[in-house]
Amino acid sequence: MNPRLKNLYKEVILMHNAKPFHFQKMENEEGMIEANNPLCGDRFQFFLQEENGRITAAHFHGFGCAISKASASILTQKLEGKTRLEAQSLCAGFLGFIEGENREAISDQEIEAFAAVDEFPARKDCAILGWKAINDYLSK
Amino acid sequence: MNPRLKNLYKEVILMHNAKPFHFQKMENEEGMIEANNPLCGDRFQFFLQEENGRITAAHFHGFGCAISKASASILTQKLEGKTRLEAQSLCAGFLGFIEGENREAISDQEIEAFAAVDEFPARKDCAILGWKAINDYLSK
Amino acid sequence: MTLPQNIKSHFPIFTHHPGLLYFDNAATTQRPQVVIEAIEKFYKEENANIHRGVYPLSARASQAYERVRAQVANFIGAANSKDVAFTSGTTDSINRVASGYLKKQLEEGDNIIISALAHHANLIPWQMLAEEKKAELRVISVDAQGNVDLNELLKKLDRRSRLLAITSISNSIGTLNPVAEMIDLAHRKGVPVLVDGAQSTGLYPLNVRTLGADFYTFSAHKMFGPFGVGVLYVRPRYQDQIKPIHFGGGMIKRVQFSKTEFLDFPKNQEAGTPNVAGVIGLGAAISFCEKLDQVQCAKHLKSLAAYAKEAFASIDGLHLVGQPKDYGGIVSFTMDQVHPHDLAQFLGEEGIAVRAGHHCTQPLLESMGLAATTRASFSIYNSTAEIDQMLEALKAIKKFWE
Amino acid sequence: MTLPQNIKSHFPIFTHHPGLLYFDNAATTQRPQVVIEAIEKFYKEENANIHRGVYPLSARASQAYERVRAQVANFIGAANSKDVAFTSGTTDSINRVASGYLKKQLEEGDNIIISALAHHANLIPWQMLAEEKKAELRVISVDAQGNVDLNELLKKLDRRSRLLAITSISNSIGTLNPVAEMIDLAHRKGVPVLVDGAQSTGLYPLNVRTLGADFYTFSAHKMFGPFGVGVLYVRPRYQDQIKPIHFGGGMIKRVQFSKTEFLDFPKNQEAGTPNVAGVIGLGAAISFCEKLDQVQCAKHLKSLAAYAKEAFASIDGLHLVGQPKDYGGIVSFTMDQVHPHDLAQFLGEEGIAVRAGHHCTQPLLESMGLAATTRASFSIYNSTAEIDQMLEALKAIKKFWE
Ligand SMILES: Cc1ncc(COP(=O)(O)O)c(C=O)c1O
Ligand SMILES: Cc1ncc(COP(=O)(O)O)c(C=O)c1O
Repeated sequence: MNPRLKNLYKEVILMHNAKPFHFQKMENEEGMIEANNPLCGDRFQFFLQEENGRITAAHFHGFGCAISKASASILTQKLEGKTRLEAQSLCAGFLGFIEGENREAISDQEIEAFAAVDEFPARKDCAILGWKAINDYLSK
Repeated sequence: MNPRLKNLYKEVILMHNAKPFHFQKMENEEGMIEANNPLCGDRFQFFLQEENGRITAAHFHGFGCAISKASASILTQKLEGKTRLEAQSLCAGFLGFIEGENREAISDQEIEAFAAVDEFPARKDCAILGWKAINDYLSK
Repeated sequence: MTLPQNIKSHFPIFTHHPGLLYFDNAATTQRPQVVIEAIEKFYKEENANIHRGVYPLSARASQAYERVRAQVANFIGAANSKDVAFTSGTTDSINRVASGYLKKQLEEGDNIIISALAHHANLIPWQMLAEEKKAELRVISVDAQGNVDLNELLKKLDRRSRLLAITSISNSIGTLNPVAEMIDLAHRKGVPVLVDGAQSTGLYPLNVRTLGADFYTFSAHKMFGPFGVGVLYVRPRYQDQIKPIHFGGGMIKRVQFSKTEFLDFPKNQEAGTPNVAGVIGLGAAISFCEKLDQVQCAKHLKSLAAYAKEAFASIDGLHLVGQPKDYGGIVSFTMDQVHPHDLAQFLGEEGIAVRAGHHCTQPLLESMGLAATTRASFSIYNSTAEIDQMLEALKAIKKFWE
Repeated sequence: MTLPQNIKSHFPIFTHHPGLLYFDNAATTQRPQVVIEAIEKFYKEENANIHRGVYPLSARASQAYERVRAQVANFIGAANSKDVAFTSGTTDSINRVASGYLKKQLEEGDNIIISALAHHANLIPWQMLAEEKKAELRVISVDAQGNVDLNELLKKLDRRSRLLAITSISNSIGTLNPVAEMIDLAHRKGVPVLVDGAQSTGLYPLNVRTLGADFYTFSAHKMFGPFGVGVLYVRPRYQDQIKPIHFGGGMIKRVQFSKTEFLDFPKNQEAGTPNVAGVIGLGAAISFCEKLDQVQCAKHLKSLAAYAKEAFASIDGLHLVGQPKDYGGIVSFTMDQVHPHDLAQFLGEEGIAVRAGHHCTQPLLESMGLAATTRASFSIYNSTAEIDQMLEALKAIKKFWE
């Protein structure tokens, strides 16, 4: 396989795409957050359960490419256990990371996997799809 | 003077422009025919007096370039004394002439002067301004 | 020139990207040298605004602009160059018919008919108008293969139908619609028809008069011409009824502060400085198409699609989306386990340009239970050998994702 | 590059027409080599549609397109590239504000204020809207010299004023308006302002934010860019209130047969395939302008106009039309006994390109008792030596017509 592609479709992304974390439709409609890429039709729903300002469980469901699905899976996993503020800082950090900021400061292997979208700017929107939606939700 | 221009602005055109025939505003509003070039703002009014289906007098007035004014002047002069049918055939003949038809058949010096617009297609509209309006009026 | 072997050499993009397999022609075609040169030559040697400039450059530009209008009219089979307005594209053309013509006709309780194959450009304008006017938007559904059902059209047409808006070729799944028959059905009920010819104009035989289209729209950029130029043909009997929706210079008889009188169609549609160089480029594109044999081209595109369908369907887990009876050079498909975007990305890295997404036909795909497909769309410079290459790439991708 | 001596050599038209005196820049400027090349290169080497194509050509085209948006924003002083929508020209931009924004705001008895200097593109849209909504179109008159009267503006502004639409430089008689002051007066009464920057953008200092413009519009083709592209800047606070008036692909969040959700500004203004190559060309034109010193350019244009005014006025029977206090590089005049068209024809034959007519400001000229003028409009490649040549030609023409 083309090495550029190999760099984009890293093991961690393929794995999360194939076996996404908490990939499941939930009942709690009121807590549902839509993430939607209008240009390609990709769409995920996130379901957060919160208790005392802390996210106790996160699930997601929907349809998207490997990049967006893996990134949503990683997001979901990382959200669990975080306070709203921590979650916001997590999302903001990831969004910045994709834009090329703070590359040295981040040492999370799963997040670092997405550095490859630098070479595929058309896929940036895929990488941030869920993160942007959750960030917007938490900032409201 | 540039010979192409000299060919366009022939003696007969300059003369009719300087001393147009029956260039005068008339009272009979109901017989007034508007000729109007929206792109340049040129506008003439023609006033026909008719008796028993014959044009007994023709006048015109307004604002336009030398080509359109001279051609309106020649038109006005030629209209007098014609029946409606003759006038229509006159106009149709001139409009055809400007489009390059029947060049040999026409031996009227005043009309022939306008053959030069062939080289200045942007001025065709000037040459036919009055003729088209009168033709439209007579065809109604 | 009836599809000569060296057709690719007319398109500079393939000189610069020798390995490129360009299969995104439904989005935009590539431009031949003659079109690029016409635009370049205009800007370098002939550039001026039109609208009654009398100096030689402007007079010539005005003539050239109007010559293209006559050329377009002749190419599409219109009787008169006055039947043709220049717009900025198909989307613009359709919106003008919606806001400039149909809006004045439509009353509460009337209906507009479209087909489920409609591109968003031939759907949303009608939807918004129907909503505003409390009219009904009726959608002719397609069968599982992607064919429109003429019986359903017949049932949906009634006394309150004010327009049928259809698509010559579905840009999404390739269906070639029986446009002439559909027009005939509508006309029998006295309903005018708009034809979105974006996907067929240039490479398919066309005569708007024998077809009977009342409104016909297309884009230059999908037929080898430049971006930013389109055409709106209006049948003479409707020309008085299509009002301008944009106002500015070049379209007026007389302006006063208190009121304005407009010129007639088509000039009343061309407010402002037109895309003069773009129209010149469209003229060059039509000259290019005039040298082609449209019957041949249509055959070529269909045979490429047929070849690709058979080849791709041989891959286990690859599903063709839409298997219409008649079709153009467009093949849409999905592959199990591989999202269309990932697939397009992998193909892209192999130099194969295909598009992934809903192709601006979101409701159609949704009705098929899909959010997106991968689409290969062909033009005259594509070949079965290229399709073979794509087949190999698809097989390799499938292997990787398994 | 601050108006170097060899500026003409950047414009291929002058290589092909060495004797050409091009004084029709208010209609459209000439294009520098870098702009023509950018378009050519795009079509030859980089051509693809945008809108989320993932293959390399399309991904790069999408990036290039968005880069120009950022470049435009930066060039005009907008805070964010999201404040800038691409349109097909000034006329298109203004119509979008009329139909997409003001239409929803305007009620019976409200008023819209324009000045008598308005180009038809900045007049008819408001006139049509006022008529539809039974609102009033108020026109600030100009004095005999062609200056707008700020006192009159102040008097016309009231609680029912919903928009002030003004022009940076009159394309017809050259008046350079005190736009900042006019905006200030309007803002004090809470009235938003649209600035038609068609004649000034590119060669005059501009910062839409310090200027305070709420809507700012211009055309690429009047600032060395291609035909068919324009810009609509909308100040953030009004972005939610400007609705799309054209519908199609590329502007949607979600489409169903029953309803559609749209993207936000600016994407909601860009329905359909955009003029990608045109936008790339605009980018090259802005790069060209970025290398110029706008303060210098404005000075140069004014000094050319001042020189021409003095020279031409020395001819007996030649009358300058408009003698505004401040002005751009535009001189309008009439000559006794010679109709403006005949004059332009004679000049044209001498290789001098000027425009004759009402310059899309018919009511302004009518208020001055004129149907047409001859207009010379300058750009950076013009010189006083060229004006001297025109002066000689004018004298010869006068002689001929006497
Ligand atoms: C002052 C002014 N406003 C608006 C326009 C309209 O611009 P366009 O024709 O490019 O839409 C022009 C040019 O014709 C102009 O000079
Ligand atoms: C069938 C169809 N209709 C309309 C359009 C819209 O054309 P444009 O984007 O050139 O306005 C397209 C192309 O996107 C199309 O394929």
